[in-house]
Amino acid sequence: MSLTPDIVIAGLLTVGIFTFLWRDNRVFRAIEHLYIGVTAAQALVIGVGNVNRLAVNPILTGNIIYIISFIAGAMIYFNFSKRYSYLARYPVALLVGVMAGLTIRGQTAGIIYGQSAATAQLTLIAKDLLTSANNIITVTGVIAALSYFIFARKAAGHVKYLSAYGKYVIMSALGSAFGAAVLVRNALLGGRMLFLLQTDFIYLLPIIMVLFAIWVLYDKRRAQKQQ
Amino acid sequence: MVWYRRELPLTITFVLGILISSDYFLVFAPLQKTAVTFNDFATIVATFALGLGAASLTLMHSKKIIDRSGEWYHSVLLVASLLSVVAVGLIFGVPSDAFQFQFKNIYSPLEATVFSLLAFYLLTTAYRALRIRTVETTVFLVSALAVVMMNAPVTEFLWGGFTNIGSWVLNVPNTAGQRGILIGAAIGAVALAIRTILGRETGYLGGK
Amino acid sequence: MAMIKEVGVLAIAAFIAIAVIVSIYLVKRGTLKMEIRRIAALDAIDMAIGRATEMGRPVHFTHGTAGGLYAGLAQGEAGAQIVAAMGVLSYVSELCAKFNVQLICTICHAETMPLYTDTIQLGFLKGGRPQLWNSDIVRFISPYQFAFTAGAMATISREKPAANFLVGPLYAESLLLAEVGYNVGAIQISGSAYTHQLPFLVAACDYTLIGEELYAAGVYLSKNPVLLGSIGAQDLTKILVMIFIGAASVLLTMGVNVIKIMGG
Amino acid sequence: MKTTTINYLIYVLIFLAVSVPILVPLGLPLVVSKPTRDVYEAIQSLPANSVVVLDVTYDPINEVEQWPMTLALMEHLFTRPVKIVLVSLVHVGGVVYTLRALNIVDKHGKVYGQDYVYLGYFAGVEAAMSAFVSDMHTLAKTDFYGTPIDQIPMMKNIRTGKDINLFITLTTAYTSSYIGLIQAPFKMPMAIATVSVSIPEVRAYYNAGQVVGFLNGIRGAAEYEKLINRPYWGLGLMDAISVTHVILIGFVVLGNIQYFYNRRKSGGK
Repeated sequence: MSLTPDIVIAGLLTVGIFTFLWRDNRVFRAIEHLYIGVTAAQALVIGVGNVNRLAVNPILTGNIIYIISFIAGAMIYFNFSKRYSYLARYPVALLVGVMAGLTIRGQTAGIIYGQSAATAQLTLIAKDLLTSANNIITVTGVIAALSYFIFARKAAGHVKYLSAYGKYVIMSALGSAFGAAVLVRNALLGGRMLFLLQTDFIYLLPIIMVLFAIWVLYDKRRAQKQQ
Repeated sequence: MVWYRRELPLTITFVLGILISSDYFLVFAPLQKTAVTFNDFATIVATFALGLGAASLTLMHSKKIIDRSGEWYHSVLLVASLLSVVAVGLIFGVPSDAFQFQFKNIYSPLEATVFSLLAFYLLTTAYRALRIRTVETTVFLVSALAVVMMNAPVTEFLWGGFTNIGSWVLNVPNTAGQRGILIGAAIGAVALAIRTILGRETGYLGGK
Repeated sequence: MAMIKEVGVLAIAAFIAIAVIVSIYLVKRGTLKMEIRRIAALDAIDMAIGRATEMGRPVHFTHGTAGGLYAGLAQGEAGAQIVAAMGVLSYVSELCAKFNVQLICTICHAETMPLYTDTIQLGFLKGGRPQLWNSDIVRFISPYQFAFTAGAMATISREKPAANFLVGPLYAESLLLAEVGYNVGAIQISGSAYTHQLPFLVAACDYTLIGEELYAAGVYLSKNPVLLGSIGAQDLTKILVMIFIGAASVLLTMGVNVIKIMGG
Repeated sequence: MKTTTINYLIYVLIFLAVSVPILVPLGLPLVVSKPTRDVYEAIQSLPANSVVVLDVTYDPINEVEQWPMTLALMEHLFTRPVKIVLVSLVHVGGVVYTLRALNIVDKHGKVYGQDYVYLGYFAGVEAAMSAFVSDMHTLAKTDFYGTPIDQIPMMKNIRTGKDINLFITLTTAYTSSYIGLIQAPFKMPMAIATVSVSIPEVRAYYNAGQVVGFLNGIRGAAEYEKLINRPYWGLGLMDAISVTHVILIGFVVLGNIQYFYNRRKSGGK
């Protein structure tokens, strides 16, 4: 490997983002604007392809009904109009309708039914003591965690102790998920550092770090002067 | 309010909500076809919205450039990169080398780098939040440390039991808590969807 | 011809639908009176905006990026959370108008722009200052997750909001935005139904709406007694699920497999 | 200490913790966990001419965790006298990584079409999974390079899930679908190499005996690299990860000491 334009660009951008950890500065902001511009454009280009595939092709092959989607899609631009902005509600109504339908069926089938059935499949007296204890904690834990979400004041008062237990179960679940995340996030950073340190970019790294440091400090002084 | 401002959009939502949800329960070919069509429509409308987004970005930043307000030179960079990538993409196409170059060397490294900032923020948050303040935060702290101890390769040399404790926390209380949150949230989501199609949810045309 | 399948699941969905409609009707008629417990995160909104008023600094609101490129608003889980987040935004914008505080919303889903426009305009109207509305409030950043995150991080660190709302279908950006918000000294109120992001929000924010609390937020904040009825329907469903889980596992221990009998 | 000072201290320490071990490997000890060893043993104990399916299917965002696993598993498989069927069932991204890995690994004289084959990517997620085990020949008319599947010698006797002796998947999510649609119907030995986030779920299958073993994210990759004695990314990052975990524990302890100190100073409030 050598110092190709790919590596130089990617390396500059990587170090530039890291400067945000020091403080917000113009190197970071320039990269941020570049990033936003590039991604918005990318989405647009890929979107044009999708519209072609999903809408234009069916219309051309005689599926006239897809014209509706074209009109609905165009109506969203009325968001900019002061007078006719309500027209932009129609495409949103379509999206929200689809969302409501998907939520009603997906959440009931996959979660409400699926997760309760999975919990109800645990026997409270299993082949050994440890499994029994675990199953009892899981079943009661799910019930208790659910009771934490009871909102009616009177009913919530009746299950005060159960919902306190539920709250601890919830906190334990969230805590363990927090702990598990440390491994993955560090692996991600490791991936970036491998790129910076194991390609030939390592020779440029000191120079760029010094340059960026000078820039950030200059920025800081300028900001202080302005205040 | 006039009917075409509120009632008609709500009717659209209502009809679609019923149609898409019943598609799952009814085996009826024409219904399935209609549901798929409307799913496509949703994707198409959202794709049109990407244009709305790009337009709003361009407008906002063009205004900044014309007014020379604030750091307008950043806006020049944004608009220029937006227009040039759109031009490259539309003229040469997505598989072209030029389009793939920006994808591989600008987009991908930036995405991975912003994501990797989490490694730093996770630690500063842990330093601040994992404290024995109340019983709840203590439970949070102990569970988090149990898993960290299991995942850290060196701790195993101190004591082999860390693995057992960590996996127990992940298997038992974690499962129970996750399921509790999931089931509760799902019930809430379904109720919200029903309020939405009835025009009763504050977040969607219901705030009268 | 048409045939019904998944009867069990259909029964649950139908039960919730009927319960919501009936309970709203009963509250309207006065037969049922619903009082709900306090939700601290939602009560804190007044305090957070009050603080922004005192400090003369803006309020930042975002709903996150889940499904940004794939019609997030039309997706089951993500879309429902966006609509729920609008319930919170409706109240936030009302207060912002009442106290004349600047509101900034950063968004990743372009298709939600009309929804934001509607919600905020109406909120400003309720708060008595409709003239506050301008096109600089709702800032679309990027449909890509981390481009949005970089932009929102920069916005927060530049505008230094006194209150930071991270409510809705947040993905990995949750911790990045919450940490930047903490560094600029904002009071942070968050909420999500994603169990993979809740740990970070709970750790990094002052107040967090967990799961179902988020979906109840719109109703809670609207303080509309009739809508509170539907919360009662949710409670009833939950209690039945709790009973079902408990009974089924006790029966299983005694050798009767309810799930199998039901055909699951 | 001020928050910003502490934050800067943490940032600098993490940078050092991650970059120093990459430049100068510390060689901190690493214990190979049982699930990882089980995957290794499952491959090691396969009799000659067994059929192994390696399903490479993940997106670039998970590259850091799953690419080293891919390489390590493939390296190991090619040293064994088995028939290898490569496929990508969920994410189209798997194609890139399969081809990249095939370019790198030492094939130990194995011949394409006789000892190993790549069938390519199939859309449809769950539909593709069940189609794959019910009849590979119907799902994949040709291999990835366009050769009709009936003309590939090794595929003659490999048709359904019954013919598979070990199924290894490098999936990201969808673990439950793999268990339900592929493992359960054929009681097939299955190993899962996946990202850490999915491990709590996979561990439940492991405990229930549905999965013979699993690799846990970057850690699993490192352990496997140690087992086959071929250090790569995984082991390279392991030192860094060890150190960052220790730093985290240290700062949590420090934070609590500071908290109690401040509380005592302010009069137990």
